[in-house]
Amino acid sequence: MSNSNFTRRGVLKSGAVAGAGVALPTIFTASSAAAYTNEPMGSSVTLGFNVPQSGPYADEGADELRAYQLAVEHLNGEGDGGMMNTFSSKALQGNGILGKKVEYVTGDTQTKSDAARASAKSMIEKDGAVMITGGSSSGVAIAVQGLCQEAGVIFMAGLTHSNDTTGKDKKANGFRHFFNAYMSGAALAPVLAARYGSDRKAYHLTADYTWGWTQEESIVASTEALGWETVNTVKTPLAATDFSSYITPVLQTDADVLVLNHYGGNMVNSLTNAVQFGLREKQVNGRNFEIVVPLFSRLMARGAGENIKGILGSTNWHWSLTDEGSQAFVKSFGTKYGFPPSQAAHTVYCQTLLYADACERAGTFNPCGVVEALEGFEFDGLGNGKTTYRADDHQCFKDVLVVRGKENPTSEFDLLEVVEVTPVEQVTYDPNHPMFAGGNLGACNEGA
Amino acid sequence: MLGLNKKDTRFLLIVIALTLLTPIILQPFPEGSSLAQFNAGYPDLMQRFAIFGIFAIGFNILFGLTGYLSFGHAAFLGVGSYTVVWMYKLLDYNVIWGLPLAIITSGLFALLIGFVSLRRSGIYFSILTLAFAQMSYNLAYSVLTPITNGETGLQVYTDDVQILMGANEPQSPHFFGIVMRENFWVADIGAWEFTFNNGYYFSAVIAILAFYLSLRIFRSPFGLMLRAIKTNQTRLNYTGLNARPYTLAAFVISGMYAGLAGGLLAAMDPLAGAERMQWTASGEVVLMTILGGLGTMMGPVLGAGFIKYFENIFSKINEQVLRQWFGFLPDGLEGAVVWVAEYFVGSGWHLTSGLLFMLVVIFLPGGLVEGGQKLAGLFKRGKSDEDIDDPEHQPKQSPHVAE
Amino acid sequence: MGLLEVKGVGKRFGGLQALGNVNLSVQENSVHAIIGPNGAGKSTLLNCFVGKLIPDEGSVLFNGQSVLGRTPHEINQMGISRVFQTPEIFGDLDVMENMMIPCFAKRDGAFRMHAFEGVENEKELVEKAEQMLIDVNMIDKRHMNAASMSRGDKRRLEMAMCLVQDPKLLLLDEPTAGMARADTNNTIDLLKEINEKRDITMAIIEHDMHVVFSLAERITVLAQGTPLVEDTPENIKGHPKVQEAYLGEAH
Amino acid sequence: MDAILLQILNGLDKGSAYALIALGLTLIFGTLGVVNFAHGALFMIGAFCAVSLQRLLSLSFETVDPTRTDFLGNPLKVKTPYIESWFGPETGAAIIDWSVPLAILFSIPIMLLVGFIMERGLIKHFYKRPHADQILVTFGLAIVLQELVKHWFGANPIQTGAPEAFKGSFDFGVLLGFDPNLIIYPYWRMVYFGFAAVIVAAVFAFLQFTTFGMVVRAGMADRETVGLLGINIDKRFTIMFGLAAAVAGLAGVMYAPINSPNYHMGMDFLVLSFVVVVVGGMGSLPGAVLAGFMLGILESFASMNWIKSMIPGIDQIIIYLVAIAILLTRPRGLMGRKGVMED
Repeated sequence: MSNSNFTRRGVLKSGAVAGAGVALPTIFTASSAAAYTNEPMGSSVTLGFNVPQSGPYADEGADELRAYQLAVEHLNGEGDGGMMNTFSSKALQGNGILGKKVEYVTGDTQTKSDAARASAKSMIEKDGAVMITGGSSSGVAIAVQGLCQEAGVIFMAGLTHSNDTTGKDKKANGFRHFFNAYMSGAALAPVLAARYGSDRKAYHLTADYTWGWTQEESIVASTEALGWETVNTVKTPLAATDFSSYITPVLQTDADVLVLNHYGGNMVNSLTNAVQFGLREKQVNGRNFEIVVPLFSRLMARGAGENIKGILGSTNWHWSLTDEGSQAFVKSFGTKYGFPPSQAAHTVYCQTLLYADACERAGTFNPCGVVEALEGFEFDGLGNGKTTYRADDHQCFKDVLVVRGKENPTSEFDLLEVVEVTPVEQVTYDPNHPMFAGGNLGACNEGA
Repeated sequence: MLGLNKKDTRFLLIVIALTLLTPIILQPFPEGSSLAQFNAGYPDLMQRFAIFGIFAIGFNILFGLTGYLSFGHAAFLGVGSYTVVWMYKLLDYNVIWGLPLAIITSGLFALLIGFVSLRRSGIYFSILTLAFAQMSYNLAYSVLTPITNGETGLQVYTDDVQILMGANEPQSPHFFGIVMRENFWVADIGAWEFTFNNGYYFSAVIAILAFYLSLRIFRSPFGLMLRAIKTNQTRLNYTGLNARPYTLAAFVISGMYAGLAGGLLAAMDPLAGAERMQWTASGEVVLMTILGGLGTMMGPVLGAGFIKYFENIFSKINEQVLRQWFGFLPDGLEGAVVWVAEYFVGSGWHLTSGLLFMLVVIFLPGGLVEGGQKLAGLFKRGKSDEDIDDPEHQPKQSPHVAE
Repeated sequence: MGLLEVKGVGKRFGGLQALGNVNLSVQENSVHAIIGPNGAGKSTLLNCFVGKLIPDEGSVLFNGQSVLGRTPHEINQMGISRVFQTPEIFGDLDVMENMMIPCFAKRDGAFRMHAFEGVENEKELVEKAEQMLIDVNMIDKRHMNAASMSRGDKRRLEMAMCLVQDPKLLLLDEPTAGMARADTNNTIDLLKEINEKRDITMAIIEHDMHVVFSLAERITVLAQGTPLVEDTPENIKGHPKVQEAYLGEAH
Repeated sequence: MDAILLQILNGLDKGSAYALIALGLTLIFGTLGVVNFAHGALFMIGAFCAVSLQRLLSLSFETVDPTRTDFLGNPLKVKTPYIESWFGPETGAAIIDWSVPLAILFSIPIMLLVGFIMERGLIKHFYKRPHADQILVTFGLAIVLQELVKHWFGANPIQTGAPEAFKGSFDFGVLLGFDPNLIIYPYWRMVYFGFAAVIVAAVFAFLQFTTFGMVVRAGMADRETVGLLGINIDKRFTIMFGLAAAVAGLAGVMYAPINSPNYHMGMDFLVLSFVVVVVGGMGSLPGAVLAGFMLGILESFASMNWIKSMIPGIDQIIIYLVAIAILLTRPRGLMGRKGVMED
């Protein structure tokens, strides 16, 4: 069916609305004027920040939103510029993106793939967003990434840790700055082996959904490669609140390490429960019983209080890093909001800058141009050291932080300490690695 | 006309007109104006209005007519969606295969659940349906991932078989080449912009058919029996009628409506998430029905529109927008107003909807339809009594009694 | 052989013998009253006829067929209609809708999926229902909400709903309870007329002796779950046992 | 054997929470005839009473410590709770440490007040409305309450620890002749179970042995008659509602150390507690308690590995399966009465 578009929307509208500075929605229509979905016609460009505002991850969503607002300020030349000053690419001028003022719309993903897609669609269809970003869970990221691929806009993933996001569900229009489960495993395993010995017996509790499985698979593979034995892997329902009935069976095995493949409220509860049941004081074969939380989130860790002390995990970024970029970011975020940013805030700030920079370098908002500019892009100064956006799967490759719950925190934010920065080489994998196989990036879609 | 009496025909025609003109009606504010935020005439939301309207219409056949409160209808919604996406994966993107099958599978599923659940009544029935739906959701999210793709939601991959896929076929859901997500016309009239979307009109036509069918059911002997079940099952039994097959039929029909709605969701957007089956989704359709007006023809549709509007429009109003609106106020006052308003919009949209549920239930026990009638009554006071008669021409609500 | 043959029916609730060895025969086209003091088991017996209770022993034959083990709606379809002590009507529906339901039940049986044709297009049944409303003098109330009517009207409506089914046997559970004397007399006339014009057999449970003696052709007196005697009104009036067990106390 | 013993303990613990919530829910339903979807929210408010008290007690003044710096490199502002400066650091710290048990006292007046306001302001007007309306209005209220809590406290779980004295666990195994460290149980969970038992016993005693309770029980059995007796049932209803709110609130207070409270914990428990109430039989207090413990224990058993390996996913659905099985075999739940909520 042909699109009968009788109006010359661009011509008609540019005069009427350009002055008002509003981007015009043109999604899904073959418009004679727009070369690609939601091509910004006026003096501004609209980005869509799609974050959880309700549901269990709402606090992370709120922190992401703060970082987005900060990023928009910096892009528009307000504030102190944050990491724009330390970013290795100097394409950004502080005059918006490609001279257009950056505006944004926000939406609530509710941490449900349906709601997230509805919200993203409304940004694309109604508000004319040319890029969608955000999210705090993998299900949502994958769902929205798929949508953006179909609609022909760029998706810059927020916090998503599942291997699938850049594995079996990777999409040409989607990019992930955050690290993934495989990297967590690859970074953690050597540290675990070095500290706890290479003959440990691990017991896994795993949230019973896709992300949990990929993390369990990754950790099992990387620890077993170093000589650990996996005693058991037990799936726990997502809706579980009390994990006592999953923790007590651990007591009856000869396992001496408990790996909690949980996130958010699940992590807080399972860790608290594990500590309640005295697992940290437990001795097995003359050695201390240990608990590992492969994916740490400082925001969430607060809910577990002092239970996280001494527990090893990995994280994408932490505000206590002392490199130039991190410090600049913490300074401008902390000055504005009064507390340090979370890893979720950091990753979405980076994603926004990276997108803007790619547009500048490509000289267009056209998704295909952006994809080309981002693929294989090497950069530095965004808090993670030298980083590459790999062209094969649109995954960022950078150093991974192994962290530990701090024994003597000096403030309510000072919960984690970095014990090791695992170099990027150690966490790099082949794009066709079995854990990531099965997907197909496809071709970039510019829509319209 | 169409087997309806004059009044119903007029009613149906009004509904058809409203449905077809939705893209215009929901876009009352010019683009670029600060009120454009409240426009709802974009394809995704309009599709949702139509689809959740179907869901609520079907649910009303069960709950509104028989009084059996099911807390598990989201399960049928989910089954419908999964069926359609599976048809995409196995055959091709033409929705013609999936939609009828969605109705059939959800109907069979409803038959199974209904057969068991309808052995009990009252809250025991509600809990049985809730239990079945929660089991479906929990399993779909975890153990059944090979079928449902769990957390991510079922979607089409490039390596799926798609045996009927033609060379030039669109790579997204379509109906014999009419691609759902495409607009056939985007009209710019002055500062206004109206989007006429294939998917919306596809859903709208189905919604009208669904509405028409439900109108016929309401006016049929079968509908009469269902209402009789709600008011007095004892008398029904002693009048020689077997309530069970009637309730079961109503349950299955409303399950099929839910399956159709679920299928359409997947027809508009080829992804089926497990959250569709969660109890909150079942609760949502209950809210829609009661909010709009239980047992009325138009109420559930209004309720569905109301809730989806809040979810999609209010959640998007953020601080930036508020500051824009209230920027004309003096600084201190602006801050205060924005601070208060932030409770209710953006992430506070749940709060607003919770308050509205309460207000509607407290002051308009008959739902929005009752509110509309009261309003109409005010305007029509001068006219004869007969004109005030509502288009629903419902029997008067009996006094509400707790037990 | 009567239309309703009750043989040796017994029913106990826990330790209580509610009914014991009840024998009773309701002849075709007759009006048969069952009387007895409170707690004599009249309602229990009635419930055994309509499928609400299943007796522990004995048999209940209607038209030569056993009703035991059948559900209320099956028994109704066999031709037994029941009027309740407190009228059971469809309160949320209007009078005409109340009348249409038994019409459909009669024509279509216990279940039929007729979900597409409008109720108002069933001309034949509408006429039948309207005629019945005319007969019971309620045609002017046909659009009234049933719940909003007076108790007497509700009872008349319920009776009309039963009659429109042309039952072979009509069971009435204290049809004049709580009525004023004038209404009671009207009801008696109505019932007489029904019995005579429509050839409907009736079994009545009643407290009011005036009603019983003006209507019944045969009377069964029940006391403590067993029939004391079954006879014509004239004989019952003078029966010493009855005087002693029932009338003596009451009057 | 030891595994089963442990799961029974776990089940009793979970069951305690279910039973306490279900008890209040069925109390409200039995006496007032109201289906209260906001009951989970009351549980949540109770837990946040504990959080609030902890915060109140740790209200601090700031002193600047120039030797240390905060995350921005500015001199660190050290917070000292007022209470520590008033009572001395050790007593002060001990008071803060005991904030959860103290919150029991703190929460009772608050929960009673919340209950009274809810009943007088809202629920009262819904006694004669259909159950569907009650569900909708209380559901709306639950959303409002939880959103307000979210606005104030955020969405993340907030750690609210038990007093130091209750940390650690008790070794049951040694007591029963097993190896040490095989069957251990955290002290606080045992406290929770004991606490639940006391509350349940207190509610039953109250209903059994006081005149007030007798009237209420009579009201549960036959509301109309009690109304006819001319007893001022309204006032008693208000008190009952307050009581039910207090029970839910106390359950929440004590639950706070077991799982860190978050704003949606009420909704998490709502569906389960309704299942519990219905399985127990609507309006039956012993039924609710029995069903609570039974479902708690069954849920724990279902999460055992060998059962899970036999029937994958069984722990996800066990409660619902049991609910279905019970409702099909016992039409009105374990101890329900005829005619309640069947229309």
